[in-house]
Amino acid sequence: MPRIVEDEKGVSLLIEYLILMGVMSVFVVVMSLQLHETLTESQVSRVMENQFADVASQVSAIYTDYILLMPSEGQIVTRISMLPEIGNRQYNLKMDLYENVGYVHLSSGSIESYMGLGYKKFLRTGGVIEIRPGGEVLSSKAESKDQPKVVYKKEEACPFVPKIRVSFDPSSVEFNNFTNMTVSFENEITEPVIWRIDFWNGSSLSDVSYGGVYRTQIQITDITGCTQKPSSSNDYLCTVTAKAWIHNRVSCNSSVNNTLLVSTTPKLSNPYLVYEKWIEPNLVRRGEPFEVHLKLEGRGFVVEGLANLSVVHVIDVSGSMIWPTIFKDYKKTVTPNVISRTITLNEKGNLEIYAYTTDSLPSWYNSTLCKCSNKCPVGYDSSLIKLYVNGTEASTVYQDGSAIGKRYTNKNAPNGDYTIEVVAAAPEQINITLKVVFKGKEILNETVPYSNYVVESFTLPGGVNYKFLAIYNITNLPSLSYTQWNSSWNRIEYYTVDGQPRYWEYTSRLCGSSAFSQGTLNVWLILPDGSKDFLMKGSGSAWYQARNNYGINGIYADVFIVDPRVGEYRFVIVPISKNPVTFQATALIKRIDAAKLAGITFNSMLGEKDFVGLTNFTTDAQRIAVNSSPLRFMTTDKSFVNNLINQMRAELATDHADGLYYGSRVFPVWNEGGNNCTDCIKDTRPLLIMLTDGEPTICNSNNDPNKYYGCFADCSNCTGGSWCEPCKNQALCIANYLKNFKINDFNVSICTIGFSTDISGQGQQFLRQLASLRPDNNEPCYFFATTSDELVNAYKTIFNAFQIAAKNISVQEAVNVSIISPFDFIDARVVSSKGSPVSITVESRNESTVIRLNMSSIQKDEVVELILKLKAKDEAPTGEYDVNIDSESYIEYTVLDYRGQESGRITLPIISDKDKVRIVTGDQPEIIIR
Amino acid sequence: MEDGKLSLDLLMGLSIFLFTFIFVANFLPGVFADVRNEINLANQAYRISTLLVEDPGYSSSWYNITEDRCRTEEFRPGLAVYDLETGVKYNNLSVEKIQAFARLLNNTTCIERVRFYLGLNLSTLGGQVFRFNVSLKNLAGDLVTYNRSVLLNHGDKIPVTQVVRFERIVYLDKWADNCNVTIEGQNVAIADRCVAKLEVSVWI
Amino acid sequence: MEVNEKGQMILLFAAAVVVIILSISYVYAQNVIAGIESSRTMLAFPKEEIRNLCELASSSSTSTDEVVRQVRILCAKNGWVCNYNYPYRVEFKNLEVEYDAQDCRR
Amino acid sequence: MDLKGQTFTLEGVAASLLILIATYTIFQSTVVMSPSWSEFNNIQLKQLGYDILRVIDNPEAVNSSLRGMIGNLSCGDGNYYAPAEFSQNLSALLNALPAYGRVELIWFNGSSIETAVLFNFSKNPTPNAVRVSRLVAASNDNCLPNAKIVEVRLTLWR
Repeated sequence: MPRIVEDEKGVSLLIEYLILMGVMSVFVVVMSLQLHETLTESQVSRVMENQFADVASQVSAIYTDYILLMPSEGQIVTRISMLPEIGNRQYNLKMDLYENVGYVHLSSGSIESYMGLGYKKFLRTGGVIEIRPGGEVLSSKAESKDQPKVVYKKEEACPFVPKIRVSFDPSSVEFNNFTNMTVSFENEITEPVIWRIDFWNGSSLSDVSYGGVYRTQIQITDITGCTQKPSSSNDYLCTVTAKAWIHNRVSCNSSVNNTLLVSTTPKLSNPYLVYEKWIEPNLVRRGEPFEVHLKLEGRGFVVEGLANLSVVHVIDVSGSMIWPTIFKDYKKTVTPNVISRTITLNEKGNLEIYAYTTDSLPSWYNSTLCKCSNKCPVGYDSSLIKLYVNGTEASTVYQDGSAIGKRYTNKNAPNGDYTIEVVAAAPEQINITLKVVFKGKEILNETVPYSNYVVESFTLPGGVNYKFLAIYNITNLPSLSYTQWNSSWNRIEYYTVDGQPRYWEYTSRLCGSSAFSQGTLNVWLILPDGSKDFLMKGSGSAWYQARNNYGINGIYADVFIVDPRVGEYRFVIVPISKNPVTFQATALIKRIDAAKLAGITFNSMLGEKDFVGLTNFTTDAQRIAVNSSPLRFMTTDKSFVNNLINQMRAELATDHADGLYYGSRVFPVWNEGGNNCTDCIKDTRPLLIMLTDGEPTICNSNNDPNKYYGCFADCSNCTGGSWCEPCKNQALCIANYLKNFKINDFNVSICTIGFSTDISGQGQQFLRQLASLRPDNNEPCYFFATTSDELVNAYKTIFNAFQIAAKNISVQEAVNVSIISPFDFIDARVVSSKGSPVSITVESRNESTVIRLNMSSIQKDEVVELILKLKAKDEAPTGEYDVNIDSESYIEYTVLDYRGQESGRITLPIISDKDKVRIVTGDQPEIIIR
Repeated sequence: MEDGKLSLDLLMGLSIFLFTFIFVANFLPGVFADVRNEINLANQAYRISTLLVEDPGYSSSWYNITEDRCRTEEFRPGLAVYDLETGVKYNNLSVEKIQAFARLLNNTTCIERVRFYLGLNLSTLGGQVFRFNVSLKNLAGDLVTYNRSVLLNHGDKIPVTQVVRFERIVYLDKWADNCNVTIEGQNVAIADRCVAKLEVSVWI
Repeated sequence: MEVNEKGQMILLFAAAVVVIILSISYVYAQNVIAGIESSRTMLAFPKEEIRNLCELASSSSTSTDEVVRQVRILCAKNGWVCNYNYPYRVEFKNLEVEYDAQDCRR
Repeated sequence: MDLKGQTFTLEGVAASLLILIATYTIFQSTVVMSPSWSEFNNIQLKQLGYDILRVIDNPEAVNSSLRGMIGNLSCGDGNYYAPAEFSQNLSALLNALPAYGRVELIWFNGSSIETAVLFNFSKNPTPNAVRVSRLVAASNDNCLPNAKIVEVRLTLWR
């Protein structure tokens, strides 16, 4: 065999080496190609799929459980556990919707996996809800401290929040006695509301309300759970909680507390303050407003003894009391109810517009209602309806059978818009038809129920026999021309004083050849007996005229009623054109009648244990016997006194000194025969109320130290016609004596009321000096009244001034409103149930806003409510927030004992568990991964 | 001469090693991680059964959907009785709904809609399509009949491969033919209710 | 000398492969645990317990302080924090789940 | 010399075998039935448990409701006997699963938590049993003193 090389060994070694290397390299190449692929890639991808399936299943399971719990409102959070990385790869988890079907998606590079969750909408009590799945998270988050979570979130926003109120009458009860509980709602209830009252002793009461008021009487026999009032062994504060929520919307709720004062021995119970604070609504969307309520209430008892009054009315019956005074005064703009339609014509052509009605109103438009029968538009004519086309009135009468109204025609109306307005003088509902015909084709034909009137009313309270009621300067009425005054006058009243006659008389117009002319208003006055009076002018001026022989020689009235019935008087006011019109009217009664009314009203406020006496004064004063010896001039029988008040009449000049003196002599404490019985009015508090309309004009000279409490006077220059200084001085002297004189160790209090037209007169100055200081605010107990209302209010104020529960109250309320807080301040207002004045200041600091209230006093059963309007900022984060800064909020007031004596000042912090508000988005629910 | 042989020898050894290894490497995957469908299946079975038993479905009148409307309407079957006042009555199935469900599952287009709205078909996104079958049996294990017709035994045809089944115990709002059980000889109803067993099977 | 070298080479490769395989076994371990979490969630989610509380919260008679107190105690025994009051206010907490509803009704 | 060649071949074979065995031992051994399965059975069982509690709690029925069961529970020398009707229902359901069950009543007696086991349902569970429970507002002063709420706990296993 031939050989290629000689030295075989060397060759073989070389070849061997080469081959070896070759094989190695192949091996390495294969290794590197194969291994990674087969041993890692394919493996990891499978493992990933499985892990993905695991995580997806987890999320899906949680999702399923969520939607099957799905609280109407609330939040569920669940942690997901997932491997931070699979085969050292991270991956991504997310939830989303595909064609309204939710799904979970996991992905890492090219490896993906999906898991369906099902259709997104669900039924729930209160409607359909739509789940919004979403959110995304990276696996690496799994090892961070906030693990990935699945979160369900649903926040409810309310259509309204039922503002429940619970109140007690009386709010202070003796143990074992009864009180009336009233449950009501402050706002309109548009959906059924469930309410529940929890009583102090654990019992509760609950019902469904559709907006009505619920009343019940409860007897206080169980005070378990009531808190004993600090520093008084026999008073208990019993609290009820009232809660209300919309049926099926529990989170739309509100609750208030009310405290009932229960005393085992009310006689020794000191008056005091209770407060209650809450927020309404306590659930708002961003940007929505809400209210913070702080309610202060004066509590206490007026029972046997100390707090009772012995009142003497000292009423001026001088001549000028015969004059008239304003009883009510109206001025308001009446806006007509206008039917307005717009039609558009695309081409020009024949346009006809009809506005008519087929109804008729005989009870309103009727010749017998007319001051001059058959001079007014009889029954019912076309003047009732007014038609305006593009603002201009179309006055053509349209009448067709029973249809009557107005019509507008335009043979070739240009194309464009036409505004049609219809007004009818309809004091009750009628049907009005509006018809539009264009080119013989009806393009509009509608019949709408329509009425067009405003009602104003006032009430003449009972108890007084009013001599007359006159109403004057009513404007814009229709008028009858050529109406002369009737020359014969009718007497209303006539009497003589010291031979001088005193009388009132009135006359009215005669119809003559009168002609009717429309005004811009039709006004009917509906009397308490239901009869209507269609008001008109005569010759453009008033229809009636009245006068007396003591300075008033002509008041011109549109209505004049002699011996008017008590009850409600209603004006029905109908504008007859499309323009707003002013209605005004002024009602008058006699001053003396107003005075009687005021006095009687005051008496009606008194309790049955209060005593009343009566003195009237003019040139001389006289006490009026209302009872029998030894207590001749005082009684607890108010109605008897009221009758006497009713018989008073205006007489002569004015002697305040005499009035005051005899007023004080009414008290049975001066050991005088037949009127000497201090014990009869034991424990009561003496009060003199002097009502006068004038200035001192006369007095009785006195230099006897035993008369007029030693107040001298030389009255030689006082004639009764003009200002009488000696009378003033004497009166002040007497007043001064009385103020320092004690009955039942109360100083005699004097309150004065100036009933006139000129507050600046020196008479008023004098009255102010006469008055003693009010117990509630230490101001002079003096009032000025021009109208009957003011007079009545003056008396009410006097009454209340002797009923106070606390003095010098100052409230500081700090709310969490600032740049950083989630709330904005809108406004603050405060209201007192008895109209007592409250000063309010708002100060915004950089971390809070402080509201301060100041009141001189709060009376028993007076409710003072502070209402702060706040708003959740638009960007406010959702969640629950404290609105108040309790540490800075407090009430401070002067405490009174049961004798009305001041006994120190106390401060109570304002703390409430109901002063939280929750801000929500009110969105559909979402289930998200985060 | 002999030396040459030697190297061949080595070559042989190496190649054997190499081939064995490659062989091993190639069949390893089978040995390694296999895809574990049961995880998905289990969850789906649980999910579907829960949806059916504890949810009234959507909309409130989904069971009025006829076969021709199932394509256009959006709905999700749920068999639980729904009371406007008190809400869902868990585990209390409405016969009316069951019948409707069966009807839909019988229809070839509707079953696909049901599958989609139950979230069992996300193939358009690249997910798996799950097959499922639902049946209602009484405690003895035979299908519940109502007016002598089987109430519910519908869905895809159950194969031999891996199937995950989930059971729920429910009661019907109407009295079916065979929902009583025999206890000590007498034939009674559990808790005065027509108790049955709902089986949901899911596979790929 | 060459001889030894070659032998070692092969063993070396073998070793390398084993190492790789071991590394995969870790991946495989992850595969084995797959499925545990999901099943635990399905097992652990307190759906029924929450519904239970909601039912209790639906009536004021079962929401008296004493009842709620006893419920709290029994919950605590299972390691849950339960709280509810009439009407329909329910709170539930355990390791995985926090449930807090103003109105628990579905 | 010859021997040397042999060894090479042997090493090759040895190495490959080594790998083969390594792989098998590592994986074959661990490829067991996946744990999530046994877990899943528990899920199934637990769910059935809840269903049972729901189904046998029929407010319209007296003894077929948990409340009624507790109310009419009778007890003597440490045993607690549920009304027959209730026991019947429960055992019927358990047989149908099939599964074994244990029923405990747990309540707070004012100072401590107490447990009562129903007489016919007092078997001891296996380790992999599942527990479901339901809080029932009911009372039974002579058997469950001071209880206002009773936890009815059902333990199930197969």
